[in-house]
Amino acid sequence: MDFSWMAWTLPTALFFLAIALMLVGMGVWEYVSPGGNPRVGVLRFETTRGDRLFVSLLGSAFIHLAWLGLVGANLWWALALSVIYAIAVFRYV
Amino acid sequence: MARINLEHIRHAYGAKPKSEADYALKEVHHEWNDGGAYALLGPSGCGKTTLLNIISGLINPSEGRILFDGTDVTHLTTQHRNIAQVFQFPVIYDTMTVYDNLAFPLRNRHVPEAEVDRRVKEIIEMTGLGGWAKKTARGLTADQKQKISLGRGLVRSDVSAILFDEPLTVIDPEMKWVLRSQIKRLHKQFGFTMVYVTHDQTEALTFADKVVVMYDGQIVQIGTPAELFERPRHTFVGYFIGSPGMNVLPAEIAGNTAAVGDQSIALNFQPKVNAGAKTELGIRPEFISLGRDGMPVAITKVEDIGRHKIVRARFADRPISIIVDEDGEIPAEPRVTFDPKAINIYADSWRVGEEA
Amino acid sequence: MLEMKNITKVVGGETHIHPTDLVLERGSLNVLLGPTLSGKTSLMRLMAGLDKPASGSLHFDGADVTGLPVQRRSVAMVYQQFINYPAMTVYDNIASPMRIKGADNATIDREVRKAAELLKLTPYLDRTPLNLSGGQQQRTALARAIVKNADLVLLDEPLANLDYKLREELREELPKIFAASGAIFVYATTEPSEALLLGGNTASLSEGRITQFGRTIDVYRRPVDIITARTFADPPLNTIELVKAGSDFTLEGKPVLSVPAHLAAVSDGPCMVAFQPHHISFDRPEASGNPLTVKTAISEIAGSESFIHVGFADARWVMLARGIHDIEPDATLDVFVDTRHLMAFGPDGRAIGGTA
Amino acid sequence: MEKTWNNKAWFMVLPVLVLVAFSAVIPLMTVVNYSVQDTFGNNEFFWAGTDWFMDVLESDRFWDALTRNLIFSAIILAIEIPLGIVIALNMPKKGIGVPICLVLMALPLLIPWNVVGTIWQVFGRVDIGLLGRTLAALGINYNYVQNPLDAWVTLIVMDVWHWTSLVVLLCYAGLVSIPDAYYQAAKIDGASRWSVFRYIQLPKMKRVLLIAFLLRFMDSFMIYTEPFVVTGGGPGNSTTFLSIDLVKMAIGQFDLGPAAALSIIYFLIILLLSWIFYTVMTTSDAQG
Repeated sequence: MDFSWMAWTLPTALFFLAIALMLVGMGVWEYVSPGGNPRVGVLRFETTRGDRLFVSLLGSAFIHLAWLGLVGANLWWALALSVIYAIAVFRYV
Repeated sequence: MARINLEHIRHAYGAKPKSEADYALKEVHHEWNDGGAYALLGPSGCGKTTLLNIISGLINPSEGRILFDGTDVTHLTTQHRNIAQVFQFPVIYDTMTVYDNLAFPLRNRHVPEAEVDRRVKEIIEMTGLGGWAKKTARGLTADQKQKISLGRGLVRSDVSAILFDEPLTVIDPEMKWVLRSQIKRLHKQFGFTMVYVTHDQTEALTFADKVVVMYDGQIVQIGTPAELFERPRHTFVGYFIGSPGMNVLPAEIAGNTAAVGDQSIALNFQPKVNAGAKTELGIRPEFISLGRDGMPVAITKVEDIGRHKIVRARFADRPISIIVDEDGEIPAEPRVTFDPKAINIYADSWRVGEEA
Repeated sequence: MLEMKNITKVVGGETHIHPTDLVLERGSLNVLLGPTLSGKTSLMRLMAGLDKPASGSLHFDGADVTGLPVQRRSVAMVYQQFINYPAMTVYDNIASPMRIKGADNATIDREVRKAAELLKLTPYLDRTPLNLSGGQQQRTALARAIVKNADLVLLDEPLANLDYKLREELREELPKIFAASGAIFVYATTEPSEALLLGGNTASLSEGRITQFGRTIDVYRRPVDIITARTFADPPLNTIELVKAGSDFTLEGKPVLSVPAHLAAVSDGPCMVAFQPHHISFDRPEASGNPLTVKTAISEIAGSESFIHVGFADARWVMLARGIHDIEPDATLDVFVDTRHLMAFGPDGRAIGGTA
Repeated sequence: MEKTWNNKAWFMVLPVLVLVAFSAVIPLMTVVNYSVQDTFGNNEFFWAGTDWFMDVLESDRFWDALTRNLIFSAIILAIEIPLGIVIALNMPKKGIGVPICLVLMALPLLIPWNVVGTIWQVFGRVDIGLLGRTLAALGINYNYVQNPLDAWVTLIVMDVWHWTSLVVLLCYAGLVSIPDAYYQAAKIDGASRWSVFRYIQLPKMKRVLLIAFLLRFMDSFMIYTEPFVVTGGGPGNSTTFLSIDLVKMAIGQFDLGPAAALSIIYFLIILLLSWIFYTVMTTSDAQG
């Protein structure tokens, strides 16, 4: 099949590969310890680790957008900030 | 607090009642004493809730008048009748704290805040809700919620009457005991006129000074718990009150003996019975003694319910129930005797007295 | 035979059912007795397969059915609310589970009429449920569960929404229906008296644990711990903390009750002594000694008997006395406890000593 | 512990997964790919990095459209929620009025979006529309093609006409679930009409109001068809919302890169809103 119309680039391919790997990782995690480890965190409602991953990713997207809009094109700092944010989400939410 | 007069009240839900059967509530004419505790007892559909709603003003009776302390309130709205009501399912304002719930009826009537505080604190003390005053009412258990409903009635010192509409339906058995005796204690303490609707005979009998037994839209008997138990005016009262209910056996009355099947039972009075009436003998399971003397019975089943046994038997080819003590013996060739003082005679379902 | 092996249920990190083992025989009637939220419904849902246990397994006649969805199990359920198809007649309602199975019309007709006869619904077969009384509606739901001919029939407080007298009648009929079918019946209730009337086996529940399982009357007479004893008492169980010293139970060094023979082996020291409300009376029972002087709080008259709330030292007791006793509050009375039925519990709440 | 409840269930889900992959995932990937490149057609792509995102975020055009969206949603909510409550409170609770009211309320909801747009487009026209002619006859200078304010008013009135019913129906469902005993108790407690609303009706409607609020916010934030049909984003850019701007950019100007970047930003905003909606719904469910 021809996927050239999708105009793939290496960075976007890596990006989607990273997302796919995360999903596979979550699947393996779920298989090893099922149930999703639900708990009630700082947001005061029940979240599973899937919810926490989603909140991390969505939050990271907005962190990157905010960085682009307010600071500039160097996104490595935004990435670092996102990682810290994601760790915080997985710990406290 | 008030005396309640029900004057020739009738009610039909339809617009134009044609016959007696169209009335959900047939004629009621009674005076209820100031400070009395009344229970309206009967099966569902007997008109007890209709009567309660007429007293509270939620329904306007089709006919008749209702007086509080001699004042006609028939056309007054619920608000103006000054009554309190506790419903089957606890009604609480669940966004308010327990304290605000109790203060609500007073604040609506613009009572000064100092007085509100005094009254509410008193009620919180009385109902044992102390620890909850500042919390929202949402997280409470059913019995605590029902206490708030009750408290909202008691908080107003000027209510004419407190009405209860099957208030213990959603309460666990053990809490029922606690709540009921609490209501009763409050009644003794404050002397409110209380009207309590229920289908549960234990609740009715233990709560009320006077029980009003209703059946098919009419009041069949008003009496003290003891009267209802010992001298039911109607076979329905005998059946409805007591667990199991009264044994009602078809009987031929001749002078002062009653013949049930081939057994003849001596009565200690001579009933006044019109010719042609359907005559029956009523005796409660508690007043039949099972032993080695008396009339023969055939036992079909013994139910051990802990504090006593219910013996189901056939007597003169009719089913009867007998209550036997926890430690009571059941003989191999059982015979029964009826306590003569506890025998009632019924003609066309209504109790008959002695020949004049 | 239904076997629950080490079953638990956890919802959102909160344990609703603690590890439970339970074996129910075919043709048995099993009552789940416990207050609201004690886990009765949770346990039933696990048995039915509506919920998946967090751990443990469920076996039916030896086969593991833990993962089997409810549609493929042979289960019928009756709820507290009367659940029928409103647009169908009673006949079609009862016939519906058989139609789903694809039975032929002759079989359906035979089974429906049999069930209707058993539950006294024959005159109402052509009506729709909305035109029936609550008792008839619940009978229809019961009939539907019966014709389904399921191996497991679950009844979740089926009589809770019915009138007292209707409840009494259905309670009497139910054991007969159970006896006629070879299924396992499970019946949840909050009321001790209902468990006693139904007989069979009882599992008493408290906070998601089965505290005791056995023949109903045995659980009532010989509770293994104070929680079971309290669950199984209506009116509430009377308790008092006493110290056993030789042949007496003492309070602050003074003898209160003599130690009956069945508790003679209990070692000296503090324990919780308990007895049922009908084991305290005004009459001196054959076996017991000295009277206790109590202070009355309130008395409730229930026809043939009276509930008298009394205080002894710090304990609050209910006395169930034969006959009518209208006693003023704050009176002092001499009463006797029938020590032959005394129960004793250790500091951990477990029953100690033998039982009568 | 039993791992899977029923393994066959996974095969049932497979067609859905394939469908989602084709309808959502692959287009989304393509959009992401486009957003970081520049193209002049002929399938020639040049790496542009995050330039398009920077462009969009720094352009007034984007912020103006977003602001319009937010203002539009705010006005819609400020009108439809209170109006919906008031209508629901005044609807009959029993009798034959109930089905009549319910059907009348449901009618606008059954009309397709573009038809609603067309109806109002014609209705408001000054030359042949009933509304336009009537207003003109009353001496009111109304023309939604020329006057931005008139265009906004038309869009808002149209949305209110179309969607207030939804709020009404949701609120009504909340109101009829209140047992009679609550009203009776309030009467006995001497509560005023306002107290009944504040302490009984509003708490019982809280959940459905939340649903109504979030639904209307999301819907109005994503509005496209109606302004496209009625005003086409004009006059000027006065009713150019994000969705309309996106289409102008991608189809009108063929700026695929910036359009892709804008759609990702738009997508993220809507994803966030949906997540909030979903979370609020499920957690308030759990609290009963």
